[in-house]
Amino acid sequence: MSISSKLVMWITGSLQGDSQHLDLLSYLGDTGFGQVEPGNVIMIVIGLIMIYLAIKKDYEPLLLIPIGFGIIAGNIPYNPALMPIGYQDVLGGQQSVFSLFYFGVKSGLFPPLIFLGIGAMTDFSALLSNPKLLLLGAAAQIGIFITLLGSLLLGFNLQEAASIGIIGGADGPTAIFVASQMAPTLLGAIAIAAYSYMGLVPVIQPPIMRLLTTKEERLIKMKPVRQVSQTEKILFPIIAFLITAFIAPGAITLLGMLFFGNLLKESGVTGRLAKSAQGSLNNVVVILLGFAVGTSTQASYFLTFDSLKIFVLGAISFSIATAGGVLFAKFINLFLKGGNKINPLVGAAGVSAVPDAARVVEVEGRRYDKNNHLLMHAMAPNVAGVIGSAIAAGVLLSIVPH
Amino acid sequence: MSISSKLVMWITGSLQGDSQHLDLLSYLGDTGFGQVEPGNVIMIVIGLIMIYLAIKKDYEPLLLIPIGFGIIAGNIPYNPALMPIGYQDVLGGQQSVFSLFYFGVKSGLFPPLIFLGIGAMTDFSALLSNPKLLLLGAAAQIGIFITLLGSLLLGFNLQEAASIGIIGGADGPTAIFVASQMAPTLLGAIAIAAYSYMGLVPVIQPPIMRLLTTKEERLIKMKPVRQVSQTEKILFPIIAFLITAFIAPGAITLLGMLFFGNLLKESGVTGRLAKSAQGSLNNVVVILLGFAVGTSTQASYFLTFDSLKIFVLGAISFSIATAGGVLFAKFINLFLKGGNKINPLVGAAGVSAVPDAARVVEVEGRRYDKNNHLLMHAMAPNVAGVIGSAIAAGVLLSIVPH
Amino acid sequence: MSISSKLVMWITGSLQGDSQHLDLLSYLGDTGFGQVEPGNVIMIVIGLIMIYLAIKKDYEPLLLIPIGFGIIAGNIPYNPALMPIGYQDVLGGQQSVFSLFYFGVKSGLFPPLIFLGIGAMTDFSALLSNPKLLLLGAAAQIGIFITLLGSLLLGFNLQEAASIGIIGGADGPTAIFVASQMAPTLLGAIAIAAYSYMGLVPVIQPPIMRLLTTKEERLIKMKPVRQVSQTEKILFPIIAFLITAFIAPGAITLLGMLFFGNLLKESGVTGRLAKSAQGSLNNVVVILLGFAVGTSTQASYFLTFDSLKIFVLGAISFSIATAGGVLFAKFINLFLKGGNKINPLVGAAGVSAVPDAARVVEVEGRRYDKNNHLLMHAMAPNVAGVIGSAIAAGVLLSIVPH
Amino acid sequence: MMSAAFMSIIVVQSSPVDIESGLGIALVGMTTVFFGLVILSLVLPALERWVEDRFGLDRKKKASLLQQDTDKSMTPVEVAAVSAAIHVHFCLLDQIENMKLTWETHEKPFTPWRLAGRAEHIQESGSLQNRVRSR
Amino acid sequence: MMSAAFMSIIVVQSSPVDIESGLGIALVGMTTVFFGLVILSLVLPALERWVEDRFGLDRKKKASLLQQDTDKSMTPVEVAAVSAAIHVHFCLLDQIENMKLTWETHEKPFTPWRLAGRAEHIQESGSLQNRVRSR
Amino acid sequence: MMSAAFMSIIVVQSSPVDIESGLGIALVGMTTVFFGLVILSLVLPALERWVEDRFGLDRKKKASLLQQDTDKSMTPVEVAAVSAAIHVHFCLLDQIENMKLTWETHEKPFTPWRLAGRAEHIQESGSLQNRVRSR
Ligand code: NA
Ligand code: NA
Ligand code: NA
Repeated sequence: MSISSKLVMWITGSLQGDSQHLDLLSYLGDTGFGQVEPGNVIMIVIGLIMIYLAIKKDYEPLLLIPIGFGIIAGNIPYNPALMPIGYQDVLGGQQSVFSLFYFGVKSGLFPPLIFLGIGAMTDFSALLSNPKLLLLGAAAQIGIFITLLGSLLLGFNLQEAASIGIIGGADGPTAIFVASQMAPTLLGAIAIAAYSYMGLVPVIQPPIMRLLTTKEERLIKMKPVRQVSQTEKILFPIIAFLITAFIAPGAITLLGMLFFGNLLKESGVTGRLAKSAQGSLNNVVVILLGFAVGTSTQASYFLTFDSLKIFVLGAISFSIATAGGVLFAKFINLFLKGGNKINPLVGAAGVSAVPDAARVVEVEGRRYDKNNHLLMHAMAPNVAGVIGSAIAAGVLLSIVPH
Repeated sequence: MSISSKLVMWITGSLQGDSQHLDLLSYLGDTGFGQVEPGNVIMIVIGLIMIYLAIKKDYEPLLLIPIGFGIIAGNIPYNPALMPIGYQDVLGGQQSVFSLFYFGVKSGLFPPLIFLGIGAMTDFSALLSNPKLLLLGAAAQIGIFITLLGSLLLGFNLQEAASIGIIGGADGPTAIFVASQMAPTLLGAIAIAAYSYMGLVPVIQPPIMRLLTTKEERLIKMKPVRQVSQTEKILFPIIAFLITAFIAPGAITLLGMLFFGNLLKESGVTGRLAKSAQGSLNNVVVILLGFAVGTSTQASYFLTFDSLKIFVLGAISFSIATAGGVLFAKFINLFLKGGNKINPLVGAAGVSAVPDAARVVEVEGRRYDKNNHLLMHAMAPNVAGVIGSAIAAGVLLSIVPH
Repeated sequence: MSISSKLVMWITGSLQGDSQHLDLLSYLGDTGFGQVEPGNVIMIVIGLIMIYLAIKKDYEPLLLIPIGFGIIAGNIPYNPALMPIGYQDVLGGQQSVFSLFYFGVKSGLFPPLIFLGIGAMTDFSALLSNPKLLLLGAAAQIGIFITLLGSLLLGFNLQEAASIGIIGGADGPTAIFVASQMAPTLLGAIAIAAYSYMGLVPVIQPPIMRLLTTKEERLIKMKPVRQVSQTEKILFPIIAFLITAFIAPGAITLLGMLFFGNLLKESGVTGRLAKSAQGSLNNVVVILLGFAVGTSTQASYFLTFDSLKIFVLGAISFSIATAGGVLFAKFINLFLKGGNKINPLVGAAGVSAVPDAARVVEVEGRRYDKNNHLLMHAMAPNVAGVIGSAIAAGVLLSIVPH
Repeated sequence: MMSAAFMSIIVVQSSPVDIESGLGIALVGMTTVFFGLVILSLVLPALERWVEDRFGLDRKKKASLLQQDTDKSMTPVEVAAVSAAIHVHFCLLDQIENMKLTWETHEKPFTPWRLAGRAEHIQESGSLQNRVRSR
Repeated sequence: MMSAAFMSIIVVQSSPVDIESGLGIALVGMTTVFFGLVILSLVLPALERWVEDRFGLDRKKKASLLQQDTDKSMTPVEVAAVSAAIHVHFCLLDQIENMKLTWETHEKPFTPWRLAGRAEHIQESGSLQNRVRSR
Repeated sequence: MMSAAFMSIIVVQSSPVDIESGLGIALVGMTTVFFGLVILSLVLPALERWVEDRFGLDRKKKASLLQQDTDKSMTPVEVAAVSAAIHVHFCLLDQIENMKLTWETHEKPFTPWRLAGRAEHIQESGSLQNRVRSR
């Protein structure tokens, strides 16, 4: 048979009628068009919606765009028998590139690196200036533990419940760190719930804040914050790390990197290290973390009833955390005199979600008095919330058997 | 025996006449001078030539300098029985530093990261402005497949032939990605051939372009490109990824990172991520990738007849690709009317080799008409060529059994 | 039993009197307060002192702050049975985040990356301008080998002695690289000794310099250095690498990266690569290296008599190295005529410790003659000292069986 | 399944079958590349029209606004201010991002001139930080 | 030991015990979080007082010095110089750090004006380097 | 082979042999270090002469050109322009590199003054991007 006549047969795909062989039609079966299932389409649409919200509504774009694109990339249908592509595929020991990215998530490596960057870009002045606002950041963590109980009631086991509870910490890296250690199969859903609700803070919080406060309370003006000396700023990360790490050794990794980053920033002699920690390193980790989390949401793992339950629990968690912060501020006010009273709106910032929650407080405050700037006060419980949920994560990692 | 008298014996190397022992002479045997072989010298000279071309002739310096220095470092002679140095040495399970660098190449990790950076620095406006020029980027990929057939005829097996063919894609990271998965032993030769010819584009392409075009064709002026809206730029990476990934799922990794990087750039809300993706991350990966590829060209692996064949096939591949682009432009012109005709020189840019091939087109165009600026038009097939060869890579990775 | 009555029992910890169970008291036993031992406190104080010296006295802050904070983080007491935190903990195959950081130290990966950055920020002009000053950088390495012998006498084995000797090279990354390959258990002590003494150079060197020189010698003015052409600067890293790597192949990794970085800087065509090599990459590696070395100093490993011996040997090593450089300068002067004589103070810069040792020379020189600027001359033996100790490291790695 | 495995062994070892497979691969490959880029080239004009329809007006407005900005002629003083401003935009971007987490920045109006005024002070104190010790 | 292992099995598998454990965990967790942050909120005011006592005076001095700097009014020329200086501080920082290892920088006095003068030259030679070839 | 393995065991375990080996190692090591740097110190002057012979003239030319640039005295306006230009060179380098892949940049002549003019516009639009949300 001549080669040219064989060529014709290839095209028609009739070279060996009954055996599997290479031709355009068999290749077509291996393309996305041949392998597609409804789940893929649903997930791709979810990814597109995230990207849309990030660009149009400006919801946490630095994470929703990587996660959104990762969801799309992770849900393009393909024939896994042919080559490793996805984050879990292993063909004869070959690792895919996406599985290498995902290693940074699975091993818990990325979240502490992000905390290093957050530390290097966070100014704890507001907190140093008014330490009693720290307590609001503690109160808001009630959301974590109530959600934990709720998750147990919905049938999740302890490790899973602990991981779901951390969504209420309103802190993406902390949630991913805990889930990667305790409930890896739920990681995708937990991460996406955490970041989605962090993006939706301006939607979720205001009604709760209004419901739980009177108009007089919302009008409370707080004393201007004092100027904080550089010496205090340098000593803070060291002292705070020692105290929190002794109390919750399970949080050494997260809090260690957070306060280490902050020391690099405040020491005054390691500016170039702080710049890279919060700049290039942070950016690269954010890109890889977001994309890897996105790719891990392959339809077969993600589109389950569990994911739905996680989303519901997450919403409840955020609401309880907000309420916890606001109500605790009102509780503290019982013990404070006139000029020292706390505007209870500030309590809502205790959930973390830096700096969105603090901005929501500012916006709400100015809705009732144009000259009442609460942002600087709200930053204190806001960063305290980050510390609080890291402590909570440390406790859970220590005492939940895994 | 006194220590001082022993000292003298050490120097003369006569402490224990017949057993292996430590002295200056035995150390001399372990130095580069004692271990050198002609292959080392040849490879070091090749490395020096590359560095010379990069600095003096400005041929792809960002890659030829790392590769060139890597070749020198990888070919310094040493006694591998003493300690792990080279990219493959394993002494009792110990990894060398160079083998850790090389892991990024072998695992296919570095090329997609470079694509991320390329995406974050590429402006697809030219392509959006005149989509029919995309076809020129498709036509130039004919070089890949003809070279694949040529390689088979020269005795390479299917996987090797596919990897060699990709040289004709004129795209370094794509060639390295395919070779790392399908023909790891040929990776050094393939990578160096790909980058050398990409550097030599201003030498290889012009004669072919002149041979295949008439003077009238070279004088064709093309309509100015239209202004592209930001919305189109944002939507492009998403739509283009969905289409190309469904058609060639094997290219999800490369195209995913390319279009992800571009979305980071164009979205307008992730500027800091795009900056790091195309800045520090890209630079670090380029340094490590180039150096690692260089070190992998140890004489015993590289100085073979196969390498010579790869270089010959690579040159042919580039020439066919160039011809393919130019001739297809002339073919399209048969269907276009006066003002819409394409200057066939632009077809040569379809090979990829961004942005050198496009510059060659500009230079050639102005040789015949000082006011005929083809650069902006040439950028379209140029970036289309990148997409085209990534699709080709995806198809080959899917259908060639490996 | 009702849940509320159980709640009360949990708090008092009396739910199941005789079995291990979860309550506040048992958690308290797992906190730092419950697990703390005197060693932890001592190490934390050492970490605090390092941070103090770095910030207040400006001693090598870029490394002492990461190391100091790493020491604190690595010595927070915790119950290792509960979860992996420390750099060596392995619970059922789980890696801790700190152990992943430490991998970069243990595998020898970080030091060459730092050398890449040093190369990309070092200007070898001073050395090119007056090559005979190279010999001072060689002479100062005598400290390495005398300390090696001293360590053997104090009972260390050959590998350990070689690693301790390298402290005298006054070059942090080189010391870490050698120790990670030959004496991993001593790495923490060696790294911290090396960096501490590098920080203390302004304290250690001046008395030795004064002791070994006459007032006339200290007043010697040296000829102004000549202008070095760019071509020499480009050729230098290539030629120097070929010569030193052939002589000491064991140093290929360190010297390869050093001169590769320098070529990136001087070539004039790879500016963006050099910028990232000495910028973000260097900063990130410095952060992780310092922190990882710090965490590896867990009290049980670090607070030993061996560490004390290492610190004593390190101090001796630095002193001998300084003396070696100064005395060799005086020796060379025997062969030089009037105007060409070397100011023997310059010899002290041969120890490495770039650029502190060179600054000490400048300060000492101006103490006796306000117009005698030795800094530019001292930079030559200073960078030669880096090359010299890397060669010494290469030789030791080759000939000491490990 | 077995016959596929059998065939793939043949493919790797015998040359005539290799070339035959090669032809098939080349054909499928080239077709796919063309198909992918042809579809793309057909979709993009549709995208353009869709964007034009939805966002057409906005774009023109923006373009004219941009025009006004660039047409201004400036005094040397303005240029000096603006050159400080460009600097602040590009170089201080990282710093500004930093500050966003604090409350200080949001209190002060943005004043490039005072910023310039603080330069000398920064210059002096900053010089203490210009060291290289990153070993 | 055995009973602990035994209990942890129960904890994972049976729901009533899970919830009981959950209550304990929640209680221990919330207490710890509060305890940690309460201690911190008590320590910080002490820190403030200690710093005030030791460094109080210095701070005031610095503040007044800063004041003087910012109050200066400047001519356009000064502003131009200063804007070059800010640039040098922030943008050239990397370069300056670079130079610290060489002898050249230490010889010359720091002269922003001459630096500005060299800009055009740098501009020209630099343009050769503006390429992207990082593949 | 066996004797070598045998010896290495002795070397590690018995102290006198260790010190003996140590002396050998120290000697070989110190000799190598010196040898390496001596050769380098002999090669470098040769390198200098070779470069002088081949490129000597060019260098002088360049030096005198550089001189001319730095000697210019400038008006404040020129300085302002130049300070914008330095900024453009160093700070916009990344952006310029970016643009190289597009066709727009190559069309426009390089105009630092207009660039300065666009600063205010950039300033405004840019402020939307100054956020930190990188969690
Ligand atoms: Na929180
Ligand atoms: Na191509
Ligand atoms: Na040294």
